[in-house]
Amino acid sequence: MERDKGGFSTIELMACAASKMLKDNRSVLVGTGLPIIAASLAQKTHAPHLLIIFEAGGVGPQLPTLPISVGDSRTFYKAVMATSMNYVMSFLQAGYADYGFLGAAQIDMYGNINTTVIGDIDKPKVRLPGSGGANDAGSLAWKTIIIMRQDKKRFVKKVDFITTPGYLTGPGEREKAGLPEDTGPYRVITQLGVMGFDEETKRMKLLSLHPGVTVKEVVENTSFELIIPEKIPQTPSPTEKELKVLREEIDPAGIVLKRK
Amino acid sequence: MERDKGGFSTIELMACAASKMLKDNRSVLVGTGLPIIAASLAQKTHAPHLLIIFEAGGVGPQLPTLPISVGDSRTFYKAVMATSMNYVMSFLQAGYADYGFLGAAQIDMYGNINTTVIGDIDKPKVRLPGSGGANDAGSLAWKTIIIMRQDKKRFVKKVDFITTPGYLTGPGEREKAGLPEDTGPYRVITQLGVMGFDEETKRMKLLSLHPGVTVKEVVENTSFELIIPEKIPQTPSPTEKELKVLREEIDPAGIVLKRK
Amino acid sequence: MVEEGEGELLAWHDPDEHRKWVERNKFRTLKDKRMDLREAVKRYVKNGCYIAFGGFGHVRVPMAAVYEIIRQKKKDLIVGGKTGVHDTDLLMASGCASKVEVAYCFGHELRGLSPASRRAVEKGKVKVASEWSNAAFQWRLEAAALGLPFMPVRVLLGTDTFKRSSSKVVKDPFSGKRICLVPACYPDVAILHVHRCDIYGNSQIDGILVMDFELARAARRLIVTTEEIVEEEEIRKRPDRTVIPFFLVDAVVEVPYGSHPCHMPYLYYFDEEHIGEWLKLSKTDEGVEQYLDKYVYGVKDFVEYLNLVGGVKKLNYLKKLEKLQVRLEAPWMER
Amino acid sequence: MVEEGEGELLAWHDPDEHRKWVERNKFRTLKDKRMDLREAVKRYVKNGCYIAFGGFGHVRVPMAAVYEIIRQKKKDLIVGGKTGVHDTDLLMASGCASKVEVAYCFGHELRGLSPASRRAVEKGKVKVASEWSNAAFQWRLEAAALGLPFMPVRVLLGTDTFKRSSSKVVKDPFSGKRICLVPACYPDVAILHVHRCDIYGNSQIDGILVMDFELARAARRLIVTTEEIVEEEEIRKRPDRTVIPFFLVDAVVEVPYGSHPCHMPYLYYFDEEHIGEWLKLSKTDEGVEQYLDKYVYGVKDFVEYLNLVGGVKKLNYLKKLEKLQVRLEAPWMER
Repeated sequence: MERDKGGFSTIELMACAASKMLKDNRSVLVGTGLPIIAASLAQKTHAPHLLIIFEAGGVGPQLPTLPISVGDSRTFYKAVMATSMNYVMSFLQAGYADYGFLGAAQIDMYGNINTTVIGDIDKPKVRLPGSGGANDAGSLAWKTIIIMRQDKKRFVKKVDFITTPGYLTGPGEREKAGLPEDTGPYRVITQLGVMGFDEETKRMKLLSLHPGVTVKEVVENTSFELIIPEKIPQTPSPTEKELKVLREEIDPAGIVLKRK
Repeated sequence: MERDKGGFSTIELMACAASKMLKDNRSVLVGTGLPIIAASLAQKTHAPHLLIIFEAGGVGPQLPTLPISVGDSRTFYKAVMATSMNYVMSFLQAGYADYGFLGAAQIDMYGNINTTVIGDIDKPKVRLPGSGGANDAGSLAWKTIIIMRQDKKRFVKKVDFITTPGYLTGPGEREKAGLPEDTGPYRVITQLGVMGFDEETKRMKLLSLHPGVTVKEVVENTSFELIIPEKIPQTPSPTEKELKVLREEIDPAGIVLKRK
Repeated sequence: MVEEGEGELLAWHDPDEHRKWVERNKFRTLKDKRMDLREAVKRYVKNGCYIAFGGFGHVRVPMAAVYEIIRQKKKDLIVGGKTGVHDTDLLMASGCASKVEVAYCFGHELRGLSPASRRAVEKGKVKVASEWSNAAFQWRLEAAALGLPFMPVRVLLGTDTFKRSSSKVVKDPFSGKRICLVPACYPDVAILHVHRCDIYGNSQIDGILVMDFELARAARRLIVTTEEIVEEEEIRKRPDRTVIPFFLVDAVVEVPYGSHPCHMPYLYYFDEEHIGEWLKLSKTDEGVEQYLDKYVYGVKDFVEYLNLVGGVKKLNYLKKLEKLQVRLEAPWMER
Repeated sequence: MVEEGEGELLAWHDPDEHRKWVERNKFRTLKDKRMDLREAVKRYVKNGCYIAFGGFGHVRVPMAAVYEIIRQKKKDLIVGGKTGVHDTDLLMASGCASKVEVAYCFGHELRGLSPASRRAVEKGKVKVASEWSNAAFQWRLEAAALGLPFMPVRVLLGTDTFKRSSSKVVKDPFSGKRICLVPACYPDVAILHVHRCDIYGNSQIDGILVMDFELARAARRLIVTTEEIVEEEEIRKRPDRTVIPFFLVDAVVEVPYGSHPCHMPYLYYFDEEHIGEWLKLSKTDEGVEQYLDKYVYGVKDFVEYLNLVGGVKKLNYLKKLEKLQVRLEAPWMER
C-alpha cells in the first residue's frame, strides 16, 4: 500500500491503530507480519511491559530483527523463555493471553472467520491453510483483533467455513458452545477503518474511518449490514514518533511495511 | 535380618529372588531400598540393559551410591534423562514400564494392597503414608512385584483399604474397572518364600520356599487360603557372585542390606 | 457419569472463574519482586488457604518458607500432600495445617514414619480431605496448568483410593472403556525453591523437575525462594533453561540453603543429623514444642537457624556429601 | 456425548492396544542405532503409513528425510499436517502423500500460499481427512504421549473446524459445561531433526521444542536425524537437557544441515533463495518435475544436494544470517 498524502501508508496507519489497542502489562499472542509490528510498536511507545508470545514457544523475546516465521530463532532471541506449543497454548487456555491477532479470508457480522476454504470444503475452489493457531487464539485469548482486507467477497453474509469462532450466531452462543466466557472478537482493522462489536447484539460496528475514507466506501465494501453509529471519528494518524520507530527501529528493511 | 547358615541373609536372598524376575531390555520403576538393590543387581548380572526409572524424574542413571530418596540427585546421576513426574508417569501409562516394585502393609489373596490405614479410614488406628506412587505402579506397570513381611496381620482376608489395585475381586475385574489390560500383581516376595498368582483364578499361589522354610510356616502366616501346588521348589540361594556384587558394589555401607 | 469419589473437592475452580481471576490478578509487569521471607509469607499465605510446596519428599523443598509459616503461626492451612514429607509433617505438627489432601504423607521414605503428623491425624487434629496417588495429584496440577476442569487418567480405578478422592469415573466415548477424571487442583498459593532466578522471577531448576513445572502454573500465587539471584541477562542467554517465567511469580526471595535440612540437587545433600533430631523429638508433643522453640520460634531468621544447625562446617559437609566426597552418616542407618 | 465431528478418525488406537504394541515392539536395549538415511526411511516409512515431522513451519523440519522419502517414491502416505509447510507441500507435490490431516498446510507463512499442494487438494489428488487447530493437534499428540484415548480441550468448539475433525463434545461432569475431547494421535512413524544425540538416540534440542516433546512419545517408530552425534558421556553430563531418551528412538541418522532449506535455530537460517525457487517452480506440474529431477531424483544423497544448492558458500551465508551478521535477502521481499 503506497504512502498517501499524509506522509504515511495505510499499512503504517493500520499498524499504529492495532498498536494502540494493546494495553500495558498484558500479553499478546502474535503471528508474523503486521501483528508483530504492532506489538513491537506498542512496546516501544505506550506499553513497555506488553509481553509478546509466539505459539511455537517463544515468550518475551528482545527481537533483534523481524522474525519471518513464528518458530524462527528471532522469536526467542534473548527471550524470557523458549518453551513448547503445549506450554504457550496452556497459557492461552488458562486465561493468560489478553490479545490474539488473526488474519482472515472471510468474516461475517458476528466476527466468525474463515481461513480454510473458498467454496465447498469437499470441492474447494481455493484451498486455504486452515486454522493454524487461529482457532486457538480466537477461542482462548480474551480479545481477538482481526487484520484483513475489506471488500464484498471478504466481508460476507455467511462465511464458507467457520474456521475460528466469532460470536457464532449471536450473544451467548460462544458460552453455550463451551468456549471460555467473555472472550471473542474485539476489533477488525482493515484498509478502510476500524470496526468493533456491539455489546448487546455482538454485531460488527464501525468505530472509526481512516483519513479520507467515507462511510459509503465502507458500506460498499461490506456484504452484511454493518452497525453505523451517528458519529464516527477518524482513525488517529500515526505520530512522527510512531513513524520513526516503525521505519527506523522495527522494520528498517521494509519487510512488512513496504510489501504490497 | 541376620545372616543364616547358608552364608547369606534373608534380605540378600530376597534381593536376589527379586533381581532374577527382571528381564533384560525392559524397564523397572523402582523405589528406594530393596527394589533399587534388586534392579542394580540385575543390571550387574543377567540384565545389563535393564532401564531403571524413578517416579520423580530420574531415568537410566549410573548410580554412584544408593539413593536415599526417589528424588535424590543420585537417581539422575549420569542419567540418560532428568525429567519430571509427568513424563515418567506418562511412560507408565503408555505401557513403557515393565516392572513396578511395591511395598505393602496388608495384602489379600487377589494382591490388593493397603498402604493407607490400619483400622477405619475415618478413625485410623494407624495412619500410613497412602499411595504415593504405589497405585500408579500397580495400575500401570505390566507386572508389579510386591516385597513385604509375611504374617497373619499382613496377609489378610480383606485389606482395611484398597490403596493399590491387585486383581480386585477376581479375574476380569481390573479390566472392568477400566485399568489397563493384562496388568496386575506378578510376584510377592516375603521372608518366607515367593508367591505368584494363579492364571485362571488370579488367586495368590505359593511358588517357592526360602531355604529352611516349610509350607506349614507359610500357611500359618497367611490369613487367607493360599494355593499350594503339589511340588514347591526352593528359592535359589544367592550365588557367590551375587553376594559379592551386593556387598561390595551395590550396598557396601549396608544401608539397606544390614538394616533390620 | 459412572461413579463418583466421596472425597472433598478442594482447590477446584470452574475454568472460566479461574480465567477471570487470572485476568484480574496476574500481570505481565516486569518489576522487581524481591522481598524478604517474612513479607512474602505475610502477603501471600493467608490463614485457611490451600497451599502446596515444590520438590518431592526431602528434595528441593522450600523449608525456609515452611519455617517462616510456622513462625508466623498461620492457621487452618489446607496442604496439598503431593508427596509431602518434611514440609507437611512440620505444618501438621506445628498446628498450622488443619486439613490435608494425601498422595503421600506421614512418612519419611527410608527413614520411617512421621510420628508427629501421624499423631495429628490419628487424634483428629488434622483431617484427611481426600486420597490420591502421586500421578493423580500431579495430573490434577497439570489440568490446572492447562486451564482445564479435569484430566483423564488410568489410575485410581477400582480402589478405595478412588472412593476417597474427588474424582469421577466416566465412559470414554472413544474406547467405550471406563476412565477416571481427576479434578484440576488450583492451589491458592505455592512455594517453590529454585537454583537461580532473576529479580523478576524468571527461574531455572537443575536436574529433575518433579511436578514443579505444572505446580508453578496451577497455583494462583507463587512465591519463589532461590539459592541465588542472577542477572536478567543470564536468564535471557539460555531461555530454554527457564522453567518458570516471571509473570507467574508474585514474590522472589533469596535464601541460600533455603531447602535445609532437605536436599538441593548439585548443591547440598540431606542433613540426616537434623532430620533425625526432628524424627526423634517429634515422637512426643513436648518434643515437637522443644524443636519448634529451638529452631523456629527461637531464631529470628533463616541465617540464625543455619548457624544453629551446624553453621558453615555443617554446610560444607553437606556440600561434600552431595559431591560424593565424604561418606553418608545417618541416625536411621544405625538401627 | 453431545456432538461428534465427522472427520475421519486416523492414527488413533485403543490405549490398551497401543500399550500391547509398545510391550511387543519397543525395547530398552542400549544399542548403536546409527544407519544411513536410505536405510532408516526404507525400514520405517512404509507405504500407506501415517507420518508426522518434527519442527514447525520451516523451522527444524527434517528435510533431508523428506527428500529421501520422495527419492524412494513412497506411496499413499497420510501426513499429520500439524503446521506442515515445506515438508507436507513437497510430499503432496511429489505424489507421496494421498491424505492429510490439516492444522495448517498449503501455505508458507509470510511467503504466500503453496501452489503445488493447493493444486493437489483442489484437484482431488490429495484428500483432506480432517481439520484441526494447532493446539488441538498438539494436544492429540499429548494424549498419545500420555497413553490416553483423548485430551479435553477448550478449542474447536462451535466451529466447522470441529465438525470436520474427529473430536467429540461432551458435558464436563465437574463444571456442567460443554468440553471438546480430541482423540489421541499415534503416528506410525515420526521423523525429528535435533541438534545433537548419541549413537543410542538420546537427543538434545536447543531453543523451542514446538510439539516435539510430545510427538517423540506419541509416534510408534521414531527416526532422529541430527546435526551431529556426540559421545554418550556428553549427554549424561547434563541429563536435564535430554528431550528424547534413547528407548523411544529406532534410528539415528547423522545429517549435518539436515533441515535445509529450513532453519535450524542457533545454526543456520532459512535459505530463502531455495524456498523461493521451489515456490516459483511449483506453480506448474512441469516445474515440480523439474525441481524434483534436479534436487531429489538427480542427486545421490544429501551432500550432493547441498553442493547443488550452493555448497559451502551458501551454508556459510546461512550461518552468518542466523548469527545476524548479514542482511536477509528473499525473493518474496521483492514483490
